[in-house]
Amino acid sequence: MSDSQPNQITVLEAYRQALMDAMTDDGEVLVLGEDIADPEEGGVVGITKGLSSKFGDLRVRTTPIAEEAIIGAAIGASLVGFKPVAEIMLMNFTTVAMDMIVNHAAKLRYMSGGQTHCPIVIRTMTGAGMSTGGQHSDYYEAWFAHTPGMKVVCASTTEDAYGLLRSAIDDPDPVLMIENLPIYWTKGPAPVPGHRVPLGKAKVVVPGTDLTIVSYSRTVLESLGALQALGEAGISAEIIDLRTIQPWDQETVLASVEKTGRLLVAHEAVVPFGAGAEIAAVVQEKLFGKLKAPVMRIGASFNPVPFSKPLEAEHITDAAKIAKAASALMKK
Amino acid sequence: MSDSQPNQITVLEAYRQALMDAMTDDGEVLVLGEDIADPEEGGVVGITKGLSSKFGDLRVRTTPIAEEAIIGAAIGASLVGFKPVAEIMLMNFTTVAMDMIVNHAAKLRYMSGGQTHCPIVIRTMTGAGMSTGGQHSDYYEAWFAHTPGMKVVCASTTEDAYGLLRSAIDDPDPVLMIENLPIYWTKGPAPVPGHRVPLGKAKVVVPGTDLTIVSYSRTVLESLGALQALGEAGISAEIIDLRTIQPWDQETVLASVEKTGRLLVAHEAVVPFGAGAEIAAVVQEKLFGKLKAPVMRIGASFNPVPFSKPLEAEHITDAAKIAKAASALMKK
Amino acid sequence: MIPNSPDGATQLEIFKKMALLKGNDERSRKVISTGRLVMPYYSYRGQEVIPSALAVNLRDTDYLCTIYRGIHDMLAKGLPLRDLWAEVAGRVHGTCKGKGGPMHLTDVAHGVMVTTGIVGASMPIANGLAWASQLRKDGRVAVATFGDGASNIGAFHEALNLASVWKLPTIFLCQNNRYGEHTKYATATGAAKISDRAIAYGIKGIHVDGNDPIAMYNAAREAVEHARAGNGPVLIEAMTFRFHGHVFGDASKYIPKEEMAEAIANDPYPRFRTKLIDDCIATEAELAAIEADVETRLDDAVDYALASPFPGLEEVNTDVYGAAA
Amino acid sequence: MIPNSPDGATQLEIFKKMALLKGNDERSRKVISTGRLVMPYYSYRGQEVIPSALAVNLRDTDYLCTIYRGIHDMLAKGLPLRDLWAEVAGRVHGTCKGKGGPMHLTDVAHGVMVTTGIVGASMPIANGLAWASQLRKDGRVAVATFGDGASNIGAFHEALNLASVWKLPTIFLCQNNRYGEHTKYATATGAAKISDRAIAYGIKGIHVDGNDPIAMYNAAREAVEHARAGNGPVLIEAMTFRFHGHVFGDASKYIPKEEMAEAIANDPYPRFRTKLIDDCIATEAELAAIEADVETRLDDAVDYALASPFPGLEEVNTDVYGAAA
Ligand SMILES: Cc1ncc(C[n+]2csc(CCOP(=O)(O)OP(=O)(O)O)c2C)c(N)n1
Ligand SMILES: Cc1ncc(C[n+]2csc(CCOP(=O)(O)OP(=O)(O)O)c2C)c(N)n1
Ligand SMILES: [Mg+2]
Ligand SMILES: [Mg+2]
Repeated sequence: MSDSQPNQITVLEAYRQALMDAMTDDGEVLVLGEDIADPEEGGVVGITKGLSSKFGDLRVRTTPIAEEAIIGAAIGASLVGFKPVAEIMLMNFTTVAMDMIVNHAAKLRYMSGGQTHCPIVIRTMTGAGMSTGGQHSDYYEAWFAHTPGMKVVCASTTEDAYGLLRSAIDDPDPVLMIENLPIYWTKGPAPVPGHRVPLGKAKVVVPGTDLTIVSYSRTVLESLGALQALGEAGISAEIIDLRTIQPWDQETVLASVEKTGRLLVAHEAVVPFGAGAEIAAVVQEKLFGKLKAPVMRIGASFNPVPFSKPLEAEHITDAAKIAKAASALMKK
Repeated sequence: MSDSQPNQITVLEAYRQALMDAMTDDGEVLVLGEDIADPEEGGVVGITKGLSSKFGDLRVRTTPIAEEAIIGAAIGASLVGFKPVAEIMLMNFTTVAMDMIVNHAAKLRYMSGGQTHCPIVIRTMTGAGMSTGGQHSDYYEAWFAHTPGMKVVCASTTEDAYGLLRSAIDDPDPVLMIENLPIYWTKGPAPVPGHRVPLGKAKVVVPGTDLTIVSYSRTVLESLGALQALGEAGISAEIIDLRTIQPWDQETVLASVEKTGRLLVAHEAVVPFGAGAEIAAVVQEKLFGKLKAPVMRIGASFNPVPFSKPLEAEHITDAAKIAKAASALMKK
Repeated sequence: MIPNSPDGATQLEIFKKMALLKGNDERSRKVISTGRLVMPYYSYRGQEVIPSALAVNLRDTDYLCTIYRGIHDMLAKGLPLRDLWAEVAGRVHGTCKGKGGPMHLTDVAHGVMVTTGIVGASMPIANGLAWASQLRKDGRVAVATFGDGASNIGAFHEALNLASVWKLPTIFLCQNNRYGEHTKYATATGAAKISDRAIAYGIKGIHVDGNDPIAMYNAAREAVEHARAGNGPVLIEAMTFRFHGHVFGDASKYIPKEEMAEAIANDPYPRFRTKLIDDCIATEAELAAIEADVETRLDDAVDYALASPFPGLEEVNTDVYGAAA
Repeated sequence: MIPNSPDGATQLEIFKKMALLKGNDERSRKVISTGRLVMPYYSYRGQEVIPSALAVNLRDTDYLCTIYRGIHDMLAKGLPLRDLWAEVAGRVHGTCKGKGGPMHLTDVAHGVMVTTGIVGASMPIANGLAWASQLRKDGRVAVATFGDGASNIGAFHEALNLASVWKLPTIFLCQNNRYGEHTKYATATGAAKISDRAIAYGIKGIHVDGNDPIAMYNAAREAVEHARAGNGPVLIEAMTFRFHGHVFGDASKYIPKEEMAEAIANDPYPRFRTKLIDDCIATEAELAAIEADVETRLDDAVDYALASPFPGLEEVNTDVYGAAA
């Protein structure tokens, strides 16, 4: 498929290309995770296909089903100069490795007074919409963004998938890269080899004047999907892809909201205590008196992800719900 | 010590009394955790002292150091009618059991369509100030409050320690009870046996007119400690102890802020993506246009807890910093 | 091991369950491939003997904690076909009102207490159910099923050790189908035999051919009697194979052709079927009737499921919390 | 086991380390009880033989991941006294600028890579260091020390299994002091011997009297040679005892008086000291001189630490992130 259109590749291929190029450019980049080597078909969705054949099975290593051991091995190797990219197949499985991530990867630089640090990348996929039910599609970005020492990134395009992963691998600190599963097979321009997208920089995807919609990961595409309905309602929305959740780009968001006076934060995670709360809290503080309406948030309904298709659809933050929330915000 | 003053007991004794009374009143209440039985001295700080001698070593059970096994055992027994109170010694160790708590305890009611549920209580202690460094004193309440199916409570007095724990044990859902270690030995009135403090209800500890300070756990005591300085500055602060973080008492908080027009949220956890963000996000929405100043937040500095005494003191949210932040908020 | 084999009636019971399981798996893959249903489906075809030979040793009141690849375990335990199908179809008449789906079935009436999609998680929870039996002295056992790959995760270790020191009536049933997703046993597992890991906990360990109904029956019986008698937990490693890859759609390219061919040539279902006839336990006609009956019940269950309504949208955020006391 | 015992010089080396460790522990408890320093302190008194006999088999470049009860491990590995004391005093001249403290010391120069306060966490991380050695073919080994109680947590299982299938040069050194906090070995641990758990991973397991310097030396040497030669990981269970409770202030009421008395009667330090004299490896005067030297160095280190400044308050939120590339 990737060659059906010239210079078009899938998001999945962009991640693979980033790993390929990073391993080629830097012999200290390592990849580990469940099923990721070629004898295991290069991962359950094939993102790491070809890596072990090209770089050898010491640098690209399939692991047992043992997330604590996976992150522990990544941490240890990173302490002495390697740059491991560890795959935790699904975000719900990061729960098994929380001690290694939160108590160790995120803290060793600080607790050692800067003697050591953990330049690891943790790649994990998630996202509702595949009928996988309650334990396979949660978004926990808010947990990790609340953890000093961690960085958290999400891509919604082929170029950001490539550029953010390259920057995450370059970064001297632990970076959690949250990949949305349902959009792996969407296509976009093939990234320029070596291209980097700086961490901490948001992107204004569509400029607008009436309100700002800040989102990330798949929800950016849903926000874009809301544009037509909003346009028909005569609403000009500025769409911002946050791209990095920790540290997030306050400058770009504040500049936009100062201009529009209205902000809707949209993400796939449930709303209460979610990442949207931090953005709302900062914006209401920094732009106090300058807002035309309260900062509003939209996210998945506050429950585990249901299996039943109609319920799953009702649960997800989709274009229609975003359009509705944005219109409601305009009336405030 | 507990009898040095009539009807005065420590917070630690209040928790113990709650467990004693709950186990006496209900044969299905169980207690498990590391070192908790009497041969192991009833816990590292003695909260469960006396329970196993009184109720037997099948109902009060010391476990191996295995937090996943501890929460798993609590979940399993709860599915068939028991009410296990599981102790995870320190909050940082909940990271080992996140899968059991988040993917299972919090979700089984939903995923089973209501056929089963998990009436468990997870007691855990934490809190900076004891020179225990980076892995023994974090506050993660925001993670669990972001998890549908979970409830989260914190007490700052002997009566709330007793009453909230009794209510948590009665509750049909998994409740995380976060206990502050440094205040275990502070004293207060002995709770009335059987007393319950309803989950989801905040308490106005001190009424005031100029601004509202919402906090919980040890930070309530720090907020009270700020009162004198504030009074001297002619500032009348209303102090609210949130007591339950999930679900939190919007009604009480909104009524107070509507009155004062100013809100400072103070907690021990780090600020970014912390529980204060949710409170700020809701208040700025519900009271848009009615606030005299932006909702402000104060919490620990954004770093792991340092060991060195002066740094630890600098890190913590104490009375002086709260007073300073409240005064600054009055000038906004 | 108890040498003698179960009587004819019991063997026929085991076969009946195997026929139900096999028929249900074939029907499931058919219904998915024809697009009538969309669900993540983890075929257990080839593993039917294990839960069938176990279940005839269990009571309805015994507890089961199983996994995403666990529909065979549940059906053998007694989960009704209609409830199963309505659930995997996401309908309101499903055991979980359609909220759980194929990876999260629960059926308290038949002791199916938890179905988890998290590798290893069935084990710590089963201990809690076993603890409940121990407290109530009701003689129930709790069975946790899991795979070979799951024996490498921390939860396995913590659960077996706790069961040992608490002397819990937990039966840890490892269905070793030689692969964990795309990864071979030896690539992931340091132990020569998973049953050897019982030594690490000072508990009883049993290694058995999980494709041999007689051997599996005896192993299960020995384990259940051991646990029920209060002698503590048992780890069973039952050797088997899965014929249709990890999840529906997986072409199993990581499995050598010969290995797959040899496994299918040793399909335990026809082998046991022939044995029952050879041993004059049942006639070809009787077995054919059993299989025909399974098809009839499956027709009914699938029609029932597809005719059953979806849950109302208001169900999306109910069953999150109960009503506080 | 290699039967022959180390030469006199090596035995004296081991004793020197033991003297340093014992002196440091006694000084630490003194400094805390006299209120000169406030810190959570996990005495290792009684466990000095293990790291001392190990360390003489290690190189500076070998890696160590240890735990809250690990100051003996670090000193034996080469952590300088002044850096240690400045750190536990929370001063800027400490190895971690005072930010880590007694539970989180790091000293890269001597291979002290991680000190964790989380039970079990030393093991998965040591694997990563061992992986680095394997990649660089630099012949380094990674040692993870931990206690008996830690052998029951999931991280132990995951780490030993990974080390086995990856054939890593990791040495898992369990210091079995019979108690985990207030809990007896048998209350928490299902295995007859923790070293038996090596069977669960198909790796080499060694059970040794960790209070016998000769036996411990041979066990450590065998393990280090095995791992360095690329033969994979080793699990050592070294039997020992802690004399002063779990943490400073713990009166050890959960330990039967006789058990404590017997353990102290068998204090390995005086035993080894006498042996060295009896075997004419050193004279009383020489050993006394070693011990006197330790006291002098401790006087110096404590004074240095207490004279060293606290970190500036601006340090509170530095070292959280590095400078992005
Ligand atoms: C903690 C966790 N990690 C990874 C996964 C993804 N996953 C699902 S099934 C599976 C393989 C399990 O293999 P095995 O235990 O042998 O069971 P089988 O599927 O072969 O029956 C993996 C890795 C998961 N569900 N949970
Ligand atoms: C995951 C985790 N759970 C609980 C604790 C609390 N804790 C600290 S030390 C300890 C006992 C450890 O015993 P053992 O492994 O035998 O080591 P020892 O202290 O005896 O040297 C416990 C339970 C912890 N630090 N980490
Ligand atoms: Mg398998
Ligand atoms: Mg110990």
